[in-house]
Amino acid sequence: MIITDQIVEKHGLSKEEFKNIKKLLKRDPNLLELGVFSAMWNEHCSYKSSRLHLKNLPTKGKQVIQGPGENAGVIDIGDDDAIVFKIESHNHPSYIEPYQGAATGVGGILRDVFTMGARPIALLNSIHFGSPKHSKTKSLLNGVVSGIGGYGNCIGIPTVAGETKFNETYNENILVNAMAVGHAKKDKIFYSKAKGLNKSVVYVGSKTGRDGIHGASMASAEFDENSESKKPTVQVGDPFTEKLLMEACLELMKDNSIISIQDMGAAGLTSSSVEMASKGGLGIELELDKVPCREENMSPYEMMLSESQERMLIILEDGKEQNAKKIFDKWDLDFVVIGKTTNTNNLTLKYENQIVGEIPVEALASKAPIYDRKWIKKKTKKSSFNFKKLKKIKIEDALIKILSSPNHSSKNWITDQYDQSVMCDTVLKSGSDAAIIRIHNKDKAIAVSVDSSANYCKSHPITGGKQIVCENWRNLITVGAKPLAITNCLNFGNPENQEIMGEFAECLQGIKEACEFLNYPVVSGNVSFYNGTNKKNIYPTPVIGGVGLIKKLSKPLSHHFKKDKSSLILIGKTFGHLDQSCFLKENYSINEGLPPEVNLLNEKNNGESLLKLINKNLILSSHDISNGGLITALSEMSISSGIGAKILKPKKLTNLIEYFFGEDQARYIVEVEDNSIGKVEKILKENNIFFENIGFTQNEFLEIEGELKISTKDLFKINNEWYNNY
Amino acid sequence: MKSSVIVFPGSNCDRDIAVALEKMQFKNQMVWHKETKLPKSDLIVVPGGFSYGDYLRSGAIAGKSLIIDEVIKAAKSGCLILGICNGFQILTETGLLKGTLLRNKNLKFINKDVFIKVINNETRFSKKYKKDQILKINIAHNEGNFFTDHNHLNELKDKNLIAFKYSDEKGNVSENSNPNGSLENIAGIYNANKNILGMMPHPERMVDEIISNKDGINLFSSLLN
Amino acid sequence: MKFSVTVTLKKDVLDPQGKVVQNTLINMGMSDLKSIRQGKHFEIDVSENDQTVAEKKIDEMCRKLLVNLIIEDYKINKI
Amino acid sequence: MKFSVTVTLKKDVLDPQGKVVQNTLINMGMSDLKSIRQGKHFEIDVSENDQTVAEKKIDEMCRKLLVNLIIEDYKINKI
Ligand SMILES: Nc1ncnc2c1ncn2[C@@H]1O[C@H](COP(=O)(O)OP(=O)(O)O)[C@@H](O)[C@H]1O
Ligand SMILES: [Mg+2]
Repeated sequence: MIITDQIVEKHGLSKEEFKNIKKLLKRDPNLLELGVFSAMWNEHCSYKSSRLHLKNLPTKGKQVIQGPGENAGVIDIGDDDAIVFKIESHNHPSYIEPYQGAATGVGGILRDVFTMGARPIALLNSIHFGSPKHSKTKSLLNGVVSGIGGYGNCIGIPTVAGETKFNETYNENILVNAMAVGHAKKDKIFYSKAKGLNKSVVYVGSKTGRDGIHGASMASAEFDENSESKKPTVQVGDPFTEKLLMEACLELMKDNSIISIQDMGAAGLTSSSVEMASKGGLGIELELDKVPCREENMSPYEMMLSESQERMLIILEDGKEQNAKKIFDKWDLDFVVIGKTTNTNNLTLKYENQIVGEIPVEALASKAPIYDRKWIKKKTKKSSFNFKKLKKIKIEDALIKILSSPNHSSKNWITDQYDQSVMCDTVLKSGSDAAIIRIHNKDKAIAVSVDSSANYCKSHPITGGKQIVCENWRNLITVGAKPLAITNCLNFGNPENQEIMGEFAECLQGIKEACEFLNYPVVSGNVSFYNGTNKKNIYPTPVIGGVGLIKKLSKPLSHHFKKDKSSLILIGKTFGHLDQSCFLKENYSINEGLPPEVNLLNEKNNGESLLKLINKNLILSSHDISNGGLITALSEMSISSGIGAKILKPKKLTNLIEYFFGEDQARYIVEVEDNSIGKVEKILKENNIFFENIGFTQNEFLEIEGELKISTKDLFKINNEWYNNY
Repeated sequence: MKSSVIVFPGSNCDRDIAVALEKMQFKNQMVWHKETKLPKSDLIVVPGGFSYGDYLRSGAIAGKSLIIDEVIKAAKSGCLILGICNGFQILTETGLLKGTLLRNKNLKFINKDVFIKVINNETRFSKKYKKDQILKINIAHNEGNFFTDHNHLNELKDKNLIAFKYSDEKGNVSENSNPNGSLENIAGIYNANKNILGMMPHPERMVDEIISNKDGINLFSSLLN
Repeated sequence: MKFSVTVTLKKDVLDPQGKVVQNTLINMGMSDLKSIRQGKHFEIDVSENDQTVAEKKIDEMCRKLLVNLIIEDYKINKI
Repeated sequence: MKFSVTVTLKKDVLDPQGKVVQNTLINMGMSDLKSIRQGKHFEIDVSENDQTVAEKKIDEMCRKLLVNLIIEDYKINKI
């Protein structure tokens, strides 16, 4: 078969790239080889547009056992325990088929975590939909939520936290990011690097079918009118088989049989075998006749590019095959030795006793293209409206508008569809700033949260990048955890567009600065470009997933008010920043100006000081202040507990709207028992923290002196209606 | 007291129940579904969680596994059997309990803490509870909508075989406190001999103060003596 | 030899799924819809050439596994 | 007018349910079983007397709600 320009283009490769392939091979590739190149060289696998920027992220720290580059990141949480975690996008498949797209997204990220020897203990997700008014939004929301639940519930791992947002920018391109967190023994982590010659390469898990062929290239192309025709590439998830695969792998990992293990994710057999070989500096030879196939007459091309789910590749120590096979037999899973490691440094593909493809591993891996894409700095714009001239609005009306909006309504409709309690270690479920998961059989726990702020990132990418890291950090602090490390999922538009690439570069700059300052390294992540349709790109939406440690677990700290008549302290300074606020967006549809400034020094100082107070058991409840400002945060504390609060008017003469709805950063509300107030104030002063005593809790009513009085029951109702009526 | 927990491919609350049993001082053993012999046990638990992915009908395929014949034999000889959630579904599929569990009324998976009311507190499973005691307990299922025919329903009532009903916090049993559409809010039932209990709520999730509450403990302590 | 098996809920068994589907369709404007019931469908291929024998085997599969006879009815068709 | 609708997974799409059912039946001793795939079945009654019009309506229900066209095929039959 002659490889025409058209075939090359269909594989998503540029003319330049094809030339390069011929140079590396010193000949023309055949179709199979071209397919393999296209799978490895697309954006999704090669990170060709992002790699140069990702290199700048801080990835080291005392707490880091394994940074980016493996299936997932690994951090140290003391004793012999390690936490393994990563986040990944499944945006395009979820738009085409929301249930299966979201479900297989969860399945994929779980494999990344248990491949490394960790038992998954928590799932999180960040899901972004178009405007609720858009015709597709409702069914996408339904499908995605039931897909996430369908997979996680069935496999039996609690889905404990996430975020759900609506914004027109996702009308034609939703985001579905899934994060998995696992627990492993520090000295029992498994890596993908191959070692040793003539070792058995073993295929385990489900059979290979024709599903998802070219899924990875799809994830690297923009949507257009023809996307519908790409539909058959959608995969169907099988959480039951994944559960078996997980148990079988964890069982095999108990002894020393495994040299290296790698899940078959995007680009299936191709990327898993190439990755293992390339990391080990070895060659790998596969006999494709042996690949367990679901359909008849599958070609080598289809086998190499299939993205069938629930499969793994393992390299075994000599003589361990029989014992390993027994384990997989027990779990009714395929187990076939399909190849071996070689010293040729080639990926050698055999079929019917002939070599049907042979490619130097390095041509697929380290020699894959890297682009220093052009980018331009964001031209930021100050807001043009005059706040004083806006139509006056009552605090109560504005608050109701916010609390009843899709973005701020309670997510119970969603989280009730997820099993949050299975495994019996969920200490704090979703609904708070972060979820808390106990380490099984121990009295310590981790806290987890995912966060993003697309509006902030759009208007000022550097500040936005910093802000999401800080917000995520705060969310862990408020539940009493020491933040340790993050994973990130970078959802952006078309990187060939200089403005988009600029958003990417600058958001990363912000993330980097914040992570460095807070000693909050990045240990894993994922990049998803080409989110958009026909030149209409989504807002830059980096998503941060953070993990923190609670060394000694007692009753969990949450943002639920605990009792009436305790004092409320506002930590951090309030300036009343309203640009880009949800007050303006929900009440005036104004989406202008710059996000609130992020002062890393204050973030760190305020957060660490609060953590001190929490560790001294001086805090009854705490909540960070983010979207919607002080009054929204107070409402959330009331709604979740049924306890109200009486807030005094600020002493200095300030505009009340700015004071109560401003989104200034580095702020928290804490509830303090009356007899602890002296101690708390002393510690805050010692640490040079700005704070205000803003009032106290009371029964039933949330109240601002002379301005607002609303019962917690009403607040609850307002906050819980939207999803049920949608 | 000796207990056995049956493990099917895809069971996922097997560890949870084992932890609860051990915490309550049961001598527990896990039994793989391909076994053909049961260890000597006073209590057999069929745990919750998606055996065989809940494919076909929840519980249907597990109901055909090798070990089930042994469970049936043990049940007939009076051994105590507890089926939780998927375990309840499996017990109905094997015929050890009558009735069946349909899709939830709202067609969605439901995970929540709900209130249930102890209807019969005079069995080996419930004697440590008070009659009409209200428990707050977690449910997590897709098919928990209990359904049965008239005759069986009458039998359940006449012979006092209803174990628990969904209620509100104050004990009112009504449509409003029915999370999944179950017939007469039924959350758990006994067989005629009262040595088999099937229930949708998860008592094993309610034995640890830090995680939830301790409303499930009395079920296990009832069994102990 | 190939057969199709249709499994439906018995008349007096409540069909929550069918009911929700029906309401949804009516809300979508399909006002002519009188009723809809949902069931399962299997396509089964057996290596048996005698139709009577084959049908017997399918029937056994239905009774032993595919159908919950307490709440479901079934029909077998050669295809 | 009554119709039946049969919804099946497209040929190359994985059928996890069918797979498990197939293994179970074989383990139960039904060794003649070559393959089994699972689908959905609907019985729909519409108050419309013109068959062509009625079928069109059913078709619309299928495409709008009952069938996931990305992974499923469907067939409509008058009954
Ligand atoms: N898709 C989801 N899955 C699970 N939990 C969710 C989801 N969406 C929102 N939540 C939960 O709802 C709560 C509120 O979310 P959010 O407003 O984003 O919190 P925050 O502002 O503190 O980050 C959190 O506890 C979050 O975990
Ligand atoms: Mg928060």
